[in-house]
Amino acid sequence: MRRVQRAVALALAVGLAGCSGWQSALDPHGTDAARLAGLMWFVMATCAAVWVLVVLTLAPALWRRRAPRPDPLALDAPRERRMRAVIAGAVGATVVVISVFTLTSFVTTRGLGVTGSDEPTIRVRGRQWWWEVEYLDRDPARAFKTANEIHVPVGRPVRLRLEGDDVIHSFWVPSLAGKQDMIPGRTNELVIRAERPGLYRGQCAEFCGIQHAHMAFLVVAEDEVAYARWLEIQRSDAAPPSGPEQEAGRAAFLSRQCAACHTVRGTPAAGTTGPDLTHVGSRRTIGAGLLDTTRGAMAAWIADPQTLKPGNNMPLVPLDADALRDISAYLVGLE
Amino acid sequence: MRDEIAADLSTLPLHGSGTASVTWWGTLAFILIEGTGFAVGIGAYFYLATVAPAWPMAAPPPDLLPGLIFTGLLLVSVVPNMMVARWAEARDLRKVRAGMVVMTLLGIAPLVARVFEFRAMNVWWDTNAYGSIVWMLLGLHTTHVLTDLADTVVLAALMFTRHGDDLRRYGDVQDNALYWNFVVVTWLPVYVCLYGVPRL
Amino acid sequence: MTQDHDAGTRDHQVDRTMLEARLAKTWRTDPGLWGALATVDHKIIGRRYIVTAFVFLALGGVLAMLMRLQLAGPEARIIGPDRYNQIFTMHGTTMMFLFAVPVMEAVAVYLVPLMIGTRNIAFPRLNAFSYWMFLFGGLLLWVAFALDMGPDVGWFAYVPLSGPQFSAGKRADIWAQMITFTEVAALAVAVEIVVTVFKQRAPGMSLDRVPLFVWAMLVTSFLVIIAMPAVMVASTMLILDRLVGTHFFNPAEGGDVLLWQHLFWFFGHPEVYIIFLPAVGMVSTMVATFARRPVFGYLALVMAMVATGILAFGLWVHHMFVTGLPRLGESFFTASSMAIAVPAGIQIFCWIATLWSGTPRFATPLLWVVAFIVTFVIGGLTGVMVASVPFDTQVHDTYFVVAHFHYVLIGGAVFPLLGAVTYWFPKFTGRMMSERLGTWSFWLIVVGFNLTFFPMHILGFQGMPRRIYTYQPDLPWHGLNLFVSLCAVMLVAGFVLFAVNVVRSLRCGVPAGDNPWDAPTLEWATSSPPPPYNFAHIPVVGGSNPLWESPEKLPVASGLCLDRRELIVSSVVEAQPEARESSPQNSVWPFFAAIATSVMLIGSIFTPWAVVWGAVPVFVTLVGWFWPKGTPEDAA
Amino acid sequence: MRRRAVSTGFAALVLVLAAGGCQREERQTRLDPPIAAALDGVALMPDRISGAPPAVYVALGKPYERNAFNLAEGKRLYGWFGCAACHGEGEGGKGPAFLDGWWAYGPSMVSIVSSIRDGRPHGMPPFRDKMTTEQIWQLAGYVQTIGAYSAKTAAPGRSDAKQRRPAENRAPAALLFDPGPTPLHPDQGPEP
Repeated sequence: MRRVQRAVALALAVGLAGCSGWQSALDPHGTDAARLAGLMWFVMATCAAVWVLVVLTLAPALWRRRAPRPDPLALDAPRERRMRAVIAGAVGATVVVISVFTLTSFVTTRGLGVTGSDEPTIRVRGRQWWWEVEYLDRDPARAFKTANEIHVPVGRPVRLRLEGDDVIHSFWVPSLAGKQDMIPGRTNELVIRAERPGLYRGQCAEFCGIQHAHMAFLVVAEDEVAYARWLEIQRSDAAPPSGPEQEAGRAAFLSRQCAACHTVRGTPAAGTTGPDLTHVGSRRTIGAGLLDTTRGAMAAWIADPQTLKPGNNMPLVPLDADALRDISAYLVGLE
Repeated sequence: MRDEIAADLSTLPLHGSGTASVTWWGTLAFILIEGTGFAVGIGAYFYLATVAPAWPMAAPPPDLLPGLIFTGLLLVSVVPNMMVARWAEARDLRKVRAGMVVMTLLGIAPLVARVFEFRAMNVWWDTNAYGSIVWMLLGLHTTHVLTDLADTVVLAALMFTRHGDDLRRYGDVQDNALYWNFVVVTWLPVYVCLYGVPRL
Repeated sequence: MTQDHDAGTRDHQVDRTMLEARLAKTWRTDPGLWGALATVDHKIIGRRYIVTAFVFLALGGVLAMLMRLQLAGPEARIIGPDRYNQIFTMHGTTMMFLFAVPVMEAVAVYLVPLMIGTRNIAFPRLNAFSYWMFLFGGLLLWVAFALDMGPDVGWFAYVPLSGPQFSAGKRADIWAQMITFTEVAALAVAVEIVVTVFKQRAPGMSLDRVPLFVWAMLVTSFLVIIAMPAVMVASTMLILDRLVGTHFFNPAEGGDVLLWQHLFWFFGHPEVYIIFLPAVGMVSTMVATFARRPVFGYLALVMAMVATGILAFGLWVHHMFVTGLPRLGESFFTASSMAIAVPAGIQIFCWIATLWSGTPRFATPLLWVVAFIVTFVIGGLTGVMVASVPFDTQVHDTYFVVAHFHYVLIGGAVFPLLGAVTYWFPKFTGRMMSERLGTWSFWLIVVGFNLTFFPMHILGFQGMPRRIYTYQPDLPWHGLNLFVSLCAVMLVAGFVLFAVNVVRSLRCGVPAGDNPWDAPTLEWATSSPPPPYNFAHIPVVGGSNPLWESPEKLPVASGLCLDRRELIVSSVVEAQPEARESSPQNSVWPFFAAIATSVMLIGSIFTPWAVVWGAVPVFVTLVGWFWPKGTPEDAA
Repeated sequence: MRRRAVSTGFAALVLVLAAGGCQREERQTRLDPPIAAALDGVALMPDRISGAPPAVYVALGKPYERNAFNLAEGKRLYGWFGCAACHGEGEGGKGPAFLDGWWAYGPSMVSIVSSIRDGRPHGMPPFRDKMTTEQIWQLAGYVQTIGAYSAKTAAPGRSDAKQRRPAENRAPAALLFDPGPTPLHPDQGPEP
């Protein structure tokens, strides 16, 4: 019996070997995710064993040899009694299994989201179809906004204040923690703690409209030094353009429709409808995880956002080739 | 397979009355459905009241008079209602006819009070969530008064035709009376919600 | 009051041929369009209901294949996001509201009166009305979809996405009003079944002799009665929010978006058991027939179904574990959700015990039962997994859940349903289905199903969320997605083969005879297909397995009138005969009433005043429906 | 056969009911740049009050007045571009009201588009450089809806926000607006 169980567990493990990746619940790199993965493996192994037991009982029930029974109503009383006892035992075993599951899941839940006292607090607002990220600070002047990329220090809990701006979204980075909904009119909290430096992908898990599929973000876990440096850079205003191309890009950005929706701190652009672009060049992706931040991708995105991500809120702004080149150069340069 | 006569049912009545009537059971089943609907509505009322910081939201509590009149009329109507049911059981056509006319009038009268009740809520359905749930509960109950009134009117008309003096009609009258009692009984918790809870 | 009709001809006064001719005339359905619209025969309506539901299954299946086509590769552009969202919404809505629930009720509409030995369902005109409402609701949804105004907010239509601000136009209203149509239809059937089972059982069929499928439908009907009002209240609130500006779900004016989820899942979770319990009843019936012994643990099975029905109302929050509700409350719902494993376990154990101690005969229906047990146990166990709060936070709204509920709904309900169709096909049509084609389609479907849906568990662990119209190439999902899409073709091939089998067997299947499987329940005591009056004489029941207890002769009751539609009303517990009640004549008014109601409901999507002017024709048609026509059926 | 006859009849009924619905519900997320350019060619009369809409707008079936999705988008733009700062929720403020159904430059789409795009005297700034042509048309369609005397079926419902006036799909503007004892807006209108 045990050998069979082990074989099944092994088969499952092989089947799930593909589960590693930067967005996988079974490839944990966060404290909570690791606890969850432990629970999941335990529950799945037990359930697999139960299933095998059921099938192993069913098979002989179907195929064992037996004497013919001409009268369907003739029942063997002692055997009926025996079966009743076996079933009572099986029901008892079921009760034990689900009690153990209930207890373990209760204990696991209590161990989730353990925090210290001075962890950084980040407000994440789900918006159709991107993530507004605001690093809060006791000194409001030191707070800043960014989008679609969250940097966290390794080994330290980080408190996320989750809010829904328009419809319900769900914040989920499988490698770090379980998901939590972002609900308009309510605030939810989630504490994450990355155990290893790395890039972890997250994605909206609650259907939120036409571009639910393209609403991803990255969590960048880095050591304290890198994290502190990143914070300083993000707090600062946008770098001035270097070179004539970027200079022209900035001018075009400010005079065209872009500035009505986007903020670039240190310039007159102060729109809040779209993501803050002050340091967009330092982010790894654009369009909420849609494309890598390269000049080409940036130009493609600006030239035709409705083909790349149909239905998103960025309009197709008619730009001539020069303006397109200049603006994308400018934006990619905003590191 | 051959049929073998094992019982003779020729002496059974041609129609079952009371609990032997399928329409009585059907009425009961619909009462269960609609009772659940009311329970869900009242549940939603308390849910919204719990979520809200203040209840009622930005509105004075409802005025009492029209609601009192409505409730009084409903409670009064229970007496003739029960009498009609009893007369129907006794198959007293003359009294049932008179009773159905009275019940028709007693169905219309509370509706008049109900019109003023909507006004007395001191809130519109689109003012806030409190107004919405209040209007919905009132509307839900009004629908029930209306449907039962329609049923009463048609039955009253039937009682004056050649179809009136019939065991089935008497059964219908009793079922209708049962349903009206249900309409009265469901009003009581709704009444407590609408008028009592905002004054707590 | 008159006793005139009592003087009419009685069944013991004529010979068999005359008896059958007279009954056939009394219970007939007129030929032609008018007759078809006016019929109240539960078998004709049940057949229509089943066929229509399977048409919706096919349509929903086409949508599923379109989704699999789009998801076969990353960033595919075969279907745009707007259409895709409509498609997955339509798929879920069609499968749940237009296939799964109606088809189970439809089978019951056909079988319950036969299984309990009566001549028609209670409230047969309501039954006709119910079918038309169901059909019109389905047409509303699908015509809207064809016009590019199909709902695109998911079958769960969460606010605020489905609310007035984020869902422009009438798409969400059509979804919400389709709910009203199908719920009216479902509630009507539930009432009929409850009353039929309580009051129309054959003399002697006390509650402990009621066939298990009938018990299952009784519990299911109570679930429908208590669960469906919640979703009707919710969808009404949604329409009001969208049309007349109420604030039920507007947090800025004191509403709450989670109210929707509570109301929806208070209905939505019992909905699963509304689909599953009838399947349980089918399995219990088929297990007994093909193991050739009475099912083991009759009382335990009944209690398990009742317990499932009660527990079903204490689980809804497990759909809301990640909404940020208090942890302690969530733990309670973990416990109650896990507890449902106990009645489910009891049922599985009893079926295995029945097979163990019986003599299994491997006809196609039994194959389906075996596949059901093997597959459903997987779905049940993954259900236990998602009942655990911490586990659920990782798999909620991922493909793991997609896999889970397809295992429960297809493995747990569609497999038994296909078995049931094969099993009762001879009763419905008089012909057997082909065993050869049946076995082929069985293997194609079972293997295709598992290959299609098992990998979705893994996709869920790999972080693939539900309801996405595409995914990016750098995610490790495309291999499995392509595999799943290819295997889905196999699954579809199985279903197509099943349909071919049905059509072929209809035309040239082997004639079945009354009781081809040597089954014990009453529906096999009459001819195949049954005559309009079901039984020439109402049977008298002396045990739980009447046809096994007395294989040669059927004890029956005599003394019923032949010139009016007459059946027996009996007491609730003991089934003592109480009256020879009449059953209503054919009438076209239910059809008119359904049209009037549809006009009112569809009108109210566009203006609230439709409720006012639309009520007038509804009232008129209802008066036409209930006004006595002076037929013998009015006699009392 | 019989069922087919019935369902065809019903389908026909629904088709008739939904005849306008088809177009009203379509969601065009990407407007081809040439069409956008053509839409930009609004020909105003010399008094800048009225004029002819571009031929392409009529050929498209006036989507910005009839299409529910465009109207809803217009409503979002109304919020995003700060229209409420001057016009309130339609009741007016620094800028004129829309709810009263009284239009200083006439109620035609052409006028409204032109007002938004090019601005007007007395403080209405041009949005030519802030919004795209498609957005301007969407917003204009919505603004026209605010003051409509009979609510369009395609008009948006209420927002998930504090309610200041009944939603656009409800009662006509005239009923919702109380002009008071003074005559209507003598101060508004084109330059004399």
